[in-house]
Amino acid sequence: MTLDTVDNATRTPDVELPWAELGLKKDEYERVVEILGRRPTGAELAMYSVMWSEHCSYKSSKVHLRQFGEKAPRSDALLVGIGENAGVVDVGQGYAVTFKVESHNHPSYVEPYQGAATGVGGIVRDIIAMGARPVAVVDPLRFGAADHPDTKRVLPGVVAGIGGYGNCLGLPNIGGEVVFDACYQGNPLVNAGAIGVMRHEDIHLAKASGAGNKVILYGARTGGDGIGGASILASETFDDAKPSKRPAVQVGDPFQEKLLIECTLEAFAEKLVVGIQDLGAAGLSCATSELASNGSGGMHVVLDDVPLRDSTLSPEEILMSESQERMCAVVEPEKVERFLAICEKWDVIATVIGEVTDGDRLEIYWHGEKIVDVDPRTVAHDGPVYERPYARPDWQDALQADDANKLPRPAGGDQLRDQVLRLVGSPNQASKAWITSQYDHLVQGNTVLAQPQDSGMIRIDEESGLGVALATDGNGRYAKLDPYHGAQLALAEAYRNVATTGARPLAVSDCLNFGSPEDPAVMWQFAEAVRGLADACQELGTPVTGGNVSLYNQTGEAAIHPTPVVAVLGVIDDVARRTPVAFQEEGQLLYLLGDTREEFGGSAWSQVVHDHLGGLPPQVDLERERLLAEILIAASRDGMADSAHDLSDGGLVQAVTESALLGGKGARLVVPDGLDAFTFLFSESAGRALVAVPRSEELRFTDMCGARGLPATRIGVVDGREEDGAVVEVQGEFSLPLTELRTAHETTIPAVLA
Amino acid sequence: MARVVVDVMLKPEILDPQGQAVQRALPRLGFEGISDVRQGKRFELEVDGPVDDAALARIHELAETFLANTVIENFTVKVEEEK
Amino acid sequence: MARVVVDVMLKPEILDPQGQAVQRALPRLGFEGISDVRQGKRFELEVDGPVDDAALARIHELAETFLANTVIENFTVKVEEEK
Amino acid sequence: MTSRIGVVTFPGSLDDRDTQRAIRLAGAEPVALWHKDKDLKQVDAVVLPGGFSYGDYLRAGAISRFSPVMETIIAEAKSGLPVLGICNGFQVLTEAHLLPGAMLGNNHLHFICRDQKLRVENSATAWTADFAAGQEIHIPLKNMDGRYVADARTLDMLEAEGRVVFRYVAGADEEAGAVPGVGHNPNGSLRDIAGITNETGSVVGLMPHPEHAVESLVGNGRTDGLPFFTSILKRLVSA
Ligand SMILES: Nc1ncnc2c1ncn2[C@@H]1O[C@H](COP(=O)(O)OP(=O)(O)O)[C@@H](O)[C@H]1O
Ligand SMILES: [Mg+2]
Repeated sequence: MTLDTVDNATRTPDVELPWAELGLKKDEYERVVEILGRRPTGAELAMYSVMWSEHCSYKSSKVHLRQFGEKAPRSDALLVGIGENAGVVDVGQGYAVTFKVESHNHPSYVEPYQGAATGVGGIVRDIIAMGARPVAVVDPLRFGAADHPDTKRVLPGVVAGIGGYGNCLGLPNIGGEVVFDACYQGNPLVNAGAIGVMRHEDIHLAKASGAGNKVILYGARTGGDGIGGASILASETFDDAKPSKRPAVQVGDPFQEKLLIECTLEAFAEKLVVGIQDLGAAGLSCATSELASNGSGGMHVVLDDVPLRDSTLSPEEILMSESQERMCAVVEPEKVERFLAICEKWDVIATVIGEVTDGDRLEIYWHGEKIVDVDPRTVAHDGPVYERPYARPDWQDALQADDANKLPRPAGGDQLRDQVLRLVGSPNQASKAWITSQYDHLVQGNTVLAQPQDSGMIRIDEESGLGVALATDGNGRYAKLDPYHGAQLALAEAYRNVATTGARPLAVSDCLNFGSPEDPAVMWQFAEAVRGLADACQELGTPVTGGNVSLYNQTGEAAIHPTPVVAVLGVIDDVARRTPVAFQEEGQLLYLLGDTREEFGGSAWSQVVHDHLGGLPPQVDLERERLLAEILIAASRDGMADSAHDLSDGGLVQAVTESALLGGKGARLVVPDGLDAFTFLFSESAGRALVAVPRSEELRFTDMCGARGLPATRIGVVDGREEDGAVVEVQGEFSLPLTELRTAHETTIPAVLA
Repeated sequence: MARVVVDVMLKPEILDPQGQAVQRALPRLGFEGISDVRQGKRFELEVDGPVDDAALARIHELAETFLANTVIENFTVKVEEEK
Repeated sequence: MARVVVDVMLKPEILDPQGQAVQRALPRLGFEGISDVRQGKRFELEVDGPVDDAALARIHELAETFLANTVIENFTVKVEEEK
Repeated sequence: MTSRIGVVTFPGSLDDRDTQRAIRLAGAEPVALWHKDKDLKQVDAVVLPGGFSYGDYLRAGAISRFSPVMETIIAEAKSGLPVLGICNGFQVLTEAHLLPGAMLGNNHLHFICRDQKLRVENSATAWTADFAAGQEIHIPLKNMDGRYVADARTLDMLEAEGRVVFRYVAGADEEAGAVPGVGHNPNGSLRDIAGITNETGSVVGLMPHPEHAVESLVGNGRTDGLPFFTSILKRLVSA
């Protein structure tokens, strides 16, 4: 086998390379040739092909994502914005917080446990790469229909994988979502998010500066993981004797990652690191080209020094390997010894594989020969950008015209009662305790709120009580009906969830899960969702700090519902003031904040009772969301609300049920004037919350709402304890014992998965 | 009644964190000279009736579709001697 | 180099929920006629040098003190044929 | 000078910091111990914290048990050093044969994290003197391998000698079905055993996590776990 060196490539311009097999288009390959002024070497081709893939280059989405920057609201809180591993937000008292959500959808379908586990591993490395100690994870999930046999295969594995990895890392899982819908059959969505905390001065960026600084690869050895493409290069073009089948799925080693976290944080604490990058998709190709292109100089790498798990790997494969649990640090020469000592302390393998150079080239050597000589910017940043055609699908009008408000409604108390039970016991609305009890939400000892609260909340300073809150939301049904407003509703809901617990929303991350960008209808959904989200972030004053795009979530012609998942991060000055979901005390007054309209398009009710999806999603009023949030935060801060729950899918009755069951206390409700019982209970109008107000605070609370112009309607009272036979009663309509509600709400998921 | 054993091992190219952890612990325990450890699963199936080719074929299918995930694992099926 | 295999199984009197879960799933998958399933661990050790009696004795000790917990598990040690 | 209580950090320990915090809240001085050091830094007692040391690979606790620090701890424990093993620490103690029996995977095969009700069966150990015998407490439980097993003779012996320190009992949480399909015994432990002690009551191991029940704002929101740490503190101060 001849090594395809740079010299060789220059000498043999006519050698055919398998660019198509590596996923490059003809014009993309020609661009590479043009950039280099010669044909690429095999190693160069490997690098360009992975880095220019959809996954790494965002080539279909880039033109749209720009809006997040262009429309970014001015925010003093934003310390690091889009483009880094994760955004960083100032939360006061010298603390900064970084958070991000990513997808690991396809691998989780192929190998649910490992796919989901390595998803958690990847997002956590993004957080440590910013210099932060990870403090919590969240996991927004979507599966096919609850009763589909494949869901029984995928869901338990995904949940066990997320738990298996996160629990072992010692990261409390504080929230997420579980949604079932036939549209995700064959395309489950496994999104994982993480939050990290650091001091301002500890922020680290992925860049390699300072000629002579060493590039250190540390963590797991490099194996043949996830390099299906590169093996084509290795086997078919250059060496037929090699095993051509390399695994597409990686196995995670959470123990190794835990060591990686500890030794990275120790190196940060001793200020040993100039720049740092995690190795995720595209492995070393990505880490070296991004570090080099974000820094001021070039980089010289000796690939022979990479510790291998499999000695038969070719240089192309080493560059493309997606072996997990690896990081790359840039360290000044005099600090290398100390850095290596820390790695040794933690039993982490660390190797100097190169150094930062004066020039502006990324040069990679193998067996003493130069096999890569590129401008790293062309690899990392100058990937192709597509203006994919998009068009509002022709079925959109018909879908919206199929008005859910016209569906037959329950007549009388008995039917209402029956539909309430069906709703709260439906897979999407049922308790997810079977799932979330497999996650450690307590580890690190700072979890103030975790599932099933409206948002997770972590104390970050024991002295002052400073804390952060995080909620993730997304409603693919709303987004299918109207992607622009659906994305805004996802943001509004996460924003509301954060505020409901008493935290002030500060910033946004997102994970945009869509079908194929080559379908103009999907591309339209994507464009609309991004536009909607960017507009809404601008209006709410919460910048997007980063995110992730997952495309091609489709089987044949059938794409998933457009599913923008939005994470909102908030801050609370004193976590002792947080507001929980559970009813606390009997006799407290229940207030419904916001306006309730006849809005059933995309609702849980329309799905559960009529298996229907049509009409328009609830109206979006961001000004109202902001006002509601201010009221909820003030109520929490000033002790006016002992519990609060936002209203979202399932409407009021869902919120009352959850607050009642969590608190073990019943509620007596009265349908307010001007509303019918059905709309009161099931409407999904946005911008609403349920608040339990101590009687002594009622006047202060209603005065505040009145003065600010937020409708606040007294709808009932917390009444009775579960052990004494408490009920949820809607006066004049029906009464439901808590025990019956509990059975409906809590037995569904275990039964489905048994 | 006969016993059929299905051994499931991670494919050689797949990372085996458990086996690695075991191997790394060996020197500390005073065991040298073991250059690699892989850890897998062993299933012992008690089969009613004769283990003929048909039965073995079915167990093979069981291993392929359920006991192992062939994306990352290999397996072998063996009939164990009667005891 | 030779391969030594250590099989570790839970003692028969110890409940094996993993094996049971596999067994319970079998009818759903259309597999009848398997009356019991036990799940254990298989270790493949690559031994440098010859696998003589002394080496085997050491591996036996390794299994007894480390690879198996003899409070709950039994083990066997086998040399695998060279391939 | 107050008592010094060591908390060992193995690679993969997770609740070490939380345990140090609990020790501090109880008024003692936490001392970090490192698995590679044989030196116990003259501590008066040791806690082996929860977590996934060595990823729980092979068996939970099986690799940690051979660490240098454990060599000293095993020797010292045999001559009376008080040791508390929480969750993974309990697993290490059984693997090290400082406590009898073994820990296996939960019978439902899932990780479980929930608030757990326990009955204190023995309030005479070094770590439980501040409880009343028969007292019922709520302590968070979170583990994958929490199923305590031993042969019948060992179990009978433990019962006869009063060495079962904690038992799982039914609480509101599981009656309410928070983890459906799992009854009051969260992992299939024989005889509902949640924790045991050695012959002298100096070494105690349990699966639930008292260090996550020491503050009203976090953990399970209770302080039922504090007496573990005040018990040992009193014992050490009066000794
Ligand atoms: N996969 C999951 N992991 C962790 N928490 C989850 C998961 N799924 C749902 N939850 C939690 O359950 C609770 C209810 O979820 P959901 O109904 O989606 O909340 P909301 O409607 O308030 O956004 C929330 O606290 C949420 O964080
Ligand atoms: Mg909510």
